[in-house]
Amino acid sequence: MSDVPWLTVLVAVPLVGAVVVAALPRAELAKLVALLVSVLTLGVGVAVALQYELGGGMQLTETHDWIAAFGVHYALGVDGLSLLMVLLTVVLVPIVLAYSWTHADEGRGASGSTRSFFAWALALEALSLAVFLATDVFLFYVVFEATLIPAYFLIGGFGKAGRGAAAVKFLMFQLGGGLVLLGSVIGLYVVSAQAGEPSYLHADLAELDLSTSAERWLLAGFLIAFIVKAPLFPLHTWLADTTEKATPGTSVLLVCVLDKIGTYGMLRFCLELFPEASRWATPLVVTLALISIVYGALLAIGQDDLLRLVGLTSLSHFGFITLGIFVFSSQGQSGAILYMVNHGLGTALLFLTAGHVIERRGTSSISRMGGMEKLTPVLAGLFLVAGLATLSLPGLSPFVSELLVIIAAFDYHWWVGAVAVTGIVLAAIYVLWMYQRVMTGPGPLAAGAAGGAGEHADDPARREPAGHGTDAPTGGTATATATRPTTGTTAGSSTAVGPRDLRPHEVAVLAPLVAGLVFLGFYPMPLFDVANPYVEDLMSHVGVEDDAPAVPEGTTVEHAGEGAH
Amino acid sequence: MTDVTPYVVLSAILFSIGCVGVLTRRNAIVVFMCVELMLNACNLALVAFAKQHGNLDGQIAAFFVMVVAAAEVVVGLAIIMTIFRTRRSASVDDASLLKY
Amino acid sequence: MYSLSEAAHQVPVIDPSAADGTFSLLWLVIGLPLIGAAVLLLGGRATDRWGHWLGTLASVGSFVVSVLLFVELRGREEAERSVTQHLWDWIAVGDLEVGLDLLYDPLSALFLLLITGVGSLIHVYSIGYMEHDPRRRRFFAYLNLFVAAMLMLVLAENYVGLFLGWEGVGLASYLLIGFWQHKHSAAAAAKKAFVINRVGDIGMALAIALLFTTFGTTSFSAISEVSGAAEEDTLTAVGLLLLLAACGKSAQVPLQAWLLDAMEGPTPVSALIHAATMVTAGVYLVVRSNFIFELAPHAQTVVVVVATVTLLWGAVIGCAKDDIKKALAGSTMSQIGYMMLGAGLGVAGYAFAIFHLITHGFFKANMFLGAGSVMHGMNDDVDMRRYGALRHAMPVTFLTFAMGYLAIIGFPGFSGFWSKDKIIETALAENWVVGVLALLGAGITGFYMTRLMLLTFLTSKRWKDDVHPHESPAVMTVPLIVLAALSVLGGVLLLGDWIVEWLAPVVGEAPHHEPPLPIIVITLLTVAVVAVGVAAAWFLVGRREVPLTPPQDVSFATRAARADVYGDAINDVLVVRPGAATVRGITAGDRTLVDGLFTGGSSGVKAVGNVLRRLQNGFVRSYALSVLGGVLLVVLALLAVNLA
Amino acid sequence: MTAFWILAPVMVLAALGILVVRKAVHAALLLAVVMISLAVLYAVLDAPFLFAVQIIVYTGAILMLFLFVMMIVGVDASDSVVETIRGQRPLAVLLGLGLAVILVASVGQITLGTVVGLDAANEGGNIEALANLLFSRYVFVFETTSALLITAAVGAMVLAHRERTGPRPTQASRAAQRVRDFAERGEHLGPLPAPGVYARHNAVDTPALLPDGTPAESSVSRTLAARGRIRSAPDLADDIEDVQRALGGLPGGSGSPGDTASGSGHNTENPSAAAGGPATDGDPGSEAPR
Repeated sequence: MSDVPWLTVLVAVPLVGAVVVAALPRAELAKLVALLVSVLTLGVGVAVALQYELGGGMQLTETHDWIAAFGVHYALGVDGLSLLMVLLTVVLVPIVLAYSWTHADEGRGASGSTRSFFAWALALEALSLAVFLATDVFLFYVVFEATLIPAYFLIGGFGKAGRGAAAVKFLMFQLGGGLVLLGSVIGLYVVSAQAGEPSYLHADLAELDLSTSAERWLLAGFLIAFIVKAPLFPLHTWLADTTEKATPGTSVLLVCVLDKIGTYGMLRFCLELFPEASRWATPLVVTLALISIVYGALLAIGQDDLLRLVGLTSLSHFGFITLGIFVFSSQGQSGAILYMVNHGLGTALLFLTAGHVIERRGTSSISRMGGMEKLTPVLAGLFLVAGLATLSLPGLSPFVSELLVIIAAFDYHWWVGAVAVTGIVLAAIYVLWMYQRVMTGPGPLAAGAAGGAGEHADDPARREPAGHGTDAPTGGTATATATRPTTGTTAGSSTAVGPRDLRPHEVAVLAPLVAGLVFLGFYPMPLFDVANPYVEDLMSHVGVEDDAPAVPEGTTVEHAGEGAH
Repeated sequence: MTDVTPYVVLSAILFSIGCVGVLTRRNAIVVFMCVELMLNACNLALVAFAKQHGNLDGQIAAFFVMVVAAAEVVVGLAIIMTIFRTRRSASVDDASLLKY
Repeated sequence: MYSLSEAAHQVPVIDPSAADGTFSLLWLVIGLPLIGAAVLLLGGRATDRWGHWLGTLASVGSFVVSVLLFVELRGREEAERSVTQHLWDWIAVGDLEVGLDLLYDPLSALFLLLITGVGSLIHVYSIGYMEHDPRRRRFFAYLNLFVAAMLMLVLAENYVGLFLGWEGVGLASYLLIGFWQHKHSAAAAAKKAFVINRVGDIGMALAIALLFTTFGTTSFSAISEVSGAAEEDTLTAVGLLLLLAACGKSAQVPLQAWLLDAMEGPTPVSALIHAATMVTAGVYLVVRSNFIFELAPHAQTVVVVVATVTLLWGAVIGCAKDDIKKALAGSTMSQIGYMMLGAGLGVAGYAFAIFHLITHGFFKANMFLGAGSVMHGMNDDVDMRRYGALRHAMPVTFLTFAMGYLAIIGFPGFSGFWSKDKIIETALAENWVVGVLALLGAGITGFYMTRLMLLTFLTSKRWKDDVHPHESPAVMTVPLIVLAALSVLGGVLLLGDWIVEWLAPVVGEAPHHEPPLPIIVITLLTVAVVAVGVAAAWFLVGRREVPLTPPQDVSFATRAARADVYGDAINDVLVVRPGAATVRGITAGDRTLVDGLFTGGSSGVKAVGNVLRRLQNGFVRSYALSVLGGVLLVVLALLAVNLA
Repeated sequence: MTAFWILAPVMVLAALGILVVRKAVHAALLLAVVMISLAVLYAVLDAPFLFAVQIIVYTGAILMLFLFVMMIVGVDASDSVVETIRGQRPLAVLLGLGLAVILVASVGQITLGTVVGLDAANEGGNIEALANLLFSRYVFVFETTSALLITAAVGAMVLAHRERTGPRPTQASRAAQRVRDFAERGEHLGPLPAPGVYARHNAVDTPALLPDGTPAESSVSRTLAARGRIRSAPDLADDIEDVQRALGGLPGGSGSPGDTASGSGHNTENPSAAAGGPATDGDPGSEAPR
């Protein structure tokens, strides 16, 4: 164990940064400091990763007594699962902050200022990291609830009209889940105290010998809280409202980082602390996950608000993650862990590009968009990459995880796999239909540009049947003038030549996400190296083994006369 | 020595009467008087118990109650005056804005 | 109905050796076009000027490597003609270990040549065809991406790797169909193609899952070794799932609806993707999975049924289309039906399926590019009713197109004659119903292709005077000439049953099987049926005046054919409309019912609060009364506790 | 115990009286009765110091304060008999009775044992004993009460203080204000006419008469007007006509109401019109000098 308490440093840097940023006098300075702090946190996160030994269980642990009477500790530690979540968090936050450099002021009300957005984002990062690192259940509970504070202010302070109500709804759901969780946390104390010295340390609790009913009741509390957080089918309605009203940056922090706490908790607490009860609850959870996959995808297809749509795709994805966790096979669980990382990258890219699109069009209503591709090809390309990641195209990282989950689900029961796999068709529909309506078509200014601008003089419009081409100039200008007032409401971003494409620095912000998606799509071994040892430990702790294949390799077959004849 | 029970009973009765007064009277000043009545009833019990136990602490407590009552009356009456100035009324029912 | 050959035959085991020497260049085949695509996509406008050259160069380079590899492979012993190259570990969890592995064997070797060869020609052609498009660089990037993905598909050593290529070509197809995104129809067609392909992917994903649970691996070589030990039901299920995937990619009924719409893409795309290569991936999949299908006769039966239906379905559509590209697309669908039929016939048909696939790649690419050349000269008009007598205006196009035409109808001596004949022959040998239907299909092919030929190049001039048909530049005609030559000469592959023997290590060798009729009779019969079709077209189309607008008072069959045999209508009624209704219902239900759980709860709390807040009446004396009540309760409780 | 049995009924009755009397002053007096009785009981209970303090502080200071405030608020202020909050009174009585019953019952239940008595504690004198306690064990509490008292005093001052919101008006500003009021609302500009100026009587309850013979109501104190102790104008008008008739000099119609003091003979002929005020100041209702 090294002398430097790396994990405490990892949590403390953004936390201190948040306070400093909140106290700074000028918004510009605050932005810069916040970005630097988040990059510093990234550095610390990388340092932690470098010291991590693959397959070494819980590492870099720090344990100090906090409330001795209840056996509560300030205990941090990192294992394979935590490490991936931590890295995801520290990577996403600088990207969100850099993205928000120019977007934080969007639609903010009296309750928010640019500076406070950055401060709250850093606070959220610190608390999320603490959640992923806590190895004491009580400490976990405390920071789990504490994440709601910055999240509430981020949702309520920044975004569209109606964000206040969305923030309250978010808070109600989360507090409701947290309340149930509190019940189980207290219950854990009771059983722990009955067994001897009370201790909230995760390692001690995992050793507890619980009665069947106690284990099931305790599991129920944890599971409900995490199902609200993740979210799964009946408890998902906060997600859509929140993502619709909040800024894309907030949504990234919320969906890609914060919601991971739900699935993280399922692995860390439900499975590790209550293995038998978890297996008992499997049919219910698997059913909910399947419903979420299909239901979320169908809902996403029916949405008109771009951000709401993106938010609801996550419902489907969280269904996949939960499914992978609860089918109890190494493919499923490694797949779920990878899915958490990949979903973080892919959905972040989708949210941020959608944010760019909305900024350029001044509306988030899909039915009022169209034709962006011609004017903003780079943005369209990134948007498409994000969409393809969402639909798990092979070659992008989500494919690997989704395939693993589908295989594991199929292994669990063939019809589970069959239901889950419909998600890939529905995903194609919502992603491509969204892309079609947002990006393709003649668009608001395309006709005018084709008639006038030199760049488009040789437009392929000429390849259209002749009847279209002849009246294009006159009809085109009329369309252009008619639609300009609506796009003009984009508050300066829309000039006379229409929405501008992404500028280099905006591309640079998104580039790491794209690079990550492609690299991990073709070479996900780094993730497997970290996740697999954890999954092996978990599987042996839970006491399950992978099903052996019906026909193992090396079976000798006589190659004559097989078949029905 | 004589029994102090009657004193305590008297104290209880006075206290109850004070309570009812607070609940039924609407003139703020009279309500205040009823509060004073309750305080005095308590004092009587304290003094009686001091005698019962042969211990002066009860008297000291009664003394402090008086001091605090004096302070309370000063502030309370000032508040009543201020309210009366602005609302032209000393009825506690008129100050009922803090409601649903 | 259909029965597998009684004779015992052997499912060949894929037993590759590690790549060395020239074969270590295998990755380069995929790498070159991939690098080309990456450079062109990331390079932005800086690469606009020379992008198309880079793209073409990458494809040609890939072709050169393919040829080198092919020569090397031919030099080897028959048993050693299977090489694998492990690039890196891709997925490794528990028992599931998937490497990014490449498998180079006689089957992939042929595909490599076809893809890179035809692909390179189409690249060259596109330089001319897309010359005036401001986004030509992107077009070439997408083409390169497609070539790389298609090569990945045919080189993959396991089903997951194949899936990677499978989806990669789907993506490239999506991008290229929707290349002119400003047209709503193009964007919609692209989406439709991708979504229908995704339906097929359900089969692929589930097949991979089932293969893994059954065999614990997804590698071709490992599965082929032990496939005989699996239960037949399992293998049938795998076969059907793979067939579903193949139906999506190869536009087989019932997932055929996207192919006609896909003609929205630029014509070289139609030639490369929707005629020569990608759409035949389904055939490749079935042939590659021969170790499954051979042991799952029921699955094979379904393949044959699907193939037969499709070959007629596509042929019927091809008869009624006035859009030259759509007529060709219908023909493609039909021809892939032939290939599928061949693949479904088992060991006897695999080699011929691949043979027809290759010759079809030549002549159909040739004809699509010819159609593109025609459109190029006709101001992008695609309506054949406004063509006519173009043989004078564009002689090279006409001649090359004619070669393709003769090849597809199976004119004796041309490549299509050899390949299609063999499939019909085998079909007749295996099951006479299927054989007769395939024969009928050949006749219809003769009809619709003759009709197309007549409408376009022969008959009388019907184009307006402001259209000036002209021959295309050399950069476009040279590929046409090369492909025409290949269309004519493709039959040489069958010389001495070369292709059958070449593929034998992969697909096995069929025992000699006597057809019900002498081969020469079958051949003559086929030629006769085709001749009837050609003659019918001559009498119905060639000898009459062609109206500029299609006549409306036509038979039900024609109307059905014009409506793609109601493929879209069926999808609409069965899937789209119920789906849309479901989505609407769920969207509304989510807002009301599911969210109602929350909003209902909160309004319940609010209602209770509304009642309870009445207690806060503002009267201090009321509050004091409550306090007194509370005091009484507390005192009583204390007394009760103390007295109890 | 004699004192107790005499005083206890008195105290209870007086306390009950507080509940029912309508006037606050009566309630205060009844409270005084209770408090003085309490003081006596303190004395009986061996608490001579508290006896003194009770009388000095409670009855002397606190009750006086009550009365003082009552004078400010209005000595007449009395409650209406009608209870406005539904159910308040019966519930209050019920609960109060309940409390009394419970308390009395529970006190009655307990046997307190023998009374120790304060003889030992008061040996060196009650006041000295209290002082010993107060300045040793309770010294901190004692000091705290001093802080409390000071705070209360300051608090009362702050609460009762009326803040001046504008600058103190000067004579000039008042004069300017009067002219402004006259200009805007036509308020009377000059001093009010003295009563009885043009009347035969110059008593305070007799309004002055204007030159046209109408009475000037504003010349009489409002208090007198409110009490109805004012002599009616027609009476006075009759008087004037009598006088005129007695003098017999003037024809009835010449003194038209519109005719203002313009140098006609009225002023000079009336010996009692010594003061020239009304003439110079102008009649009420005349045009303002603009």
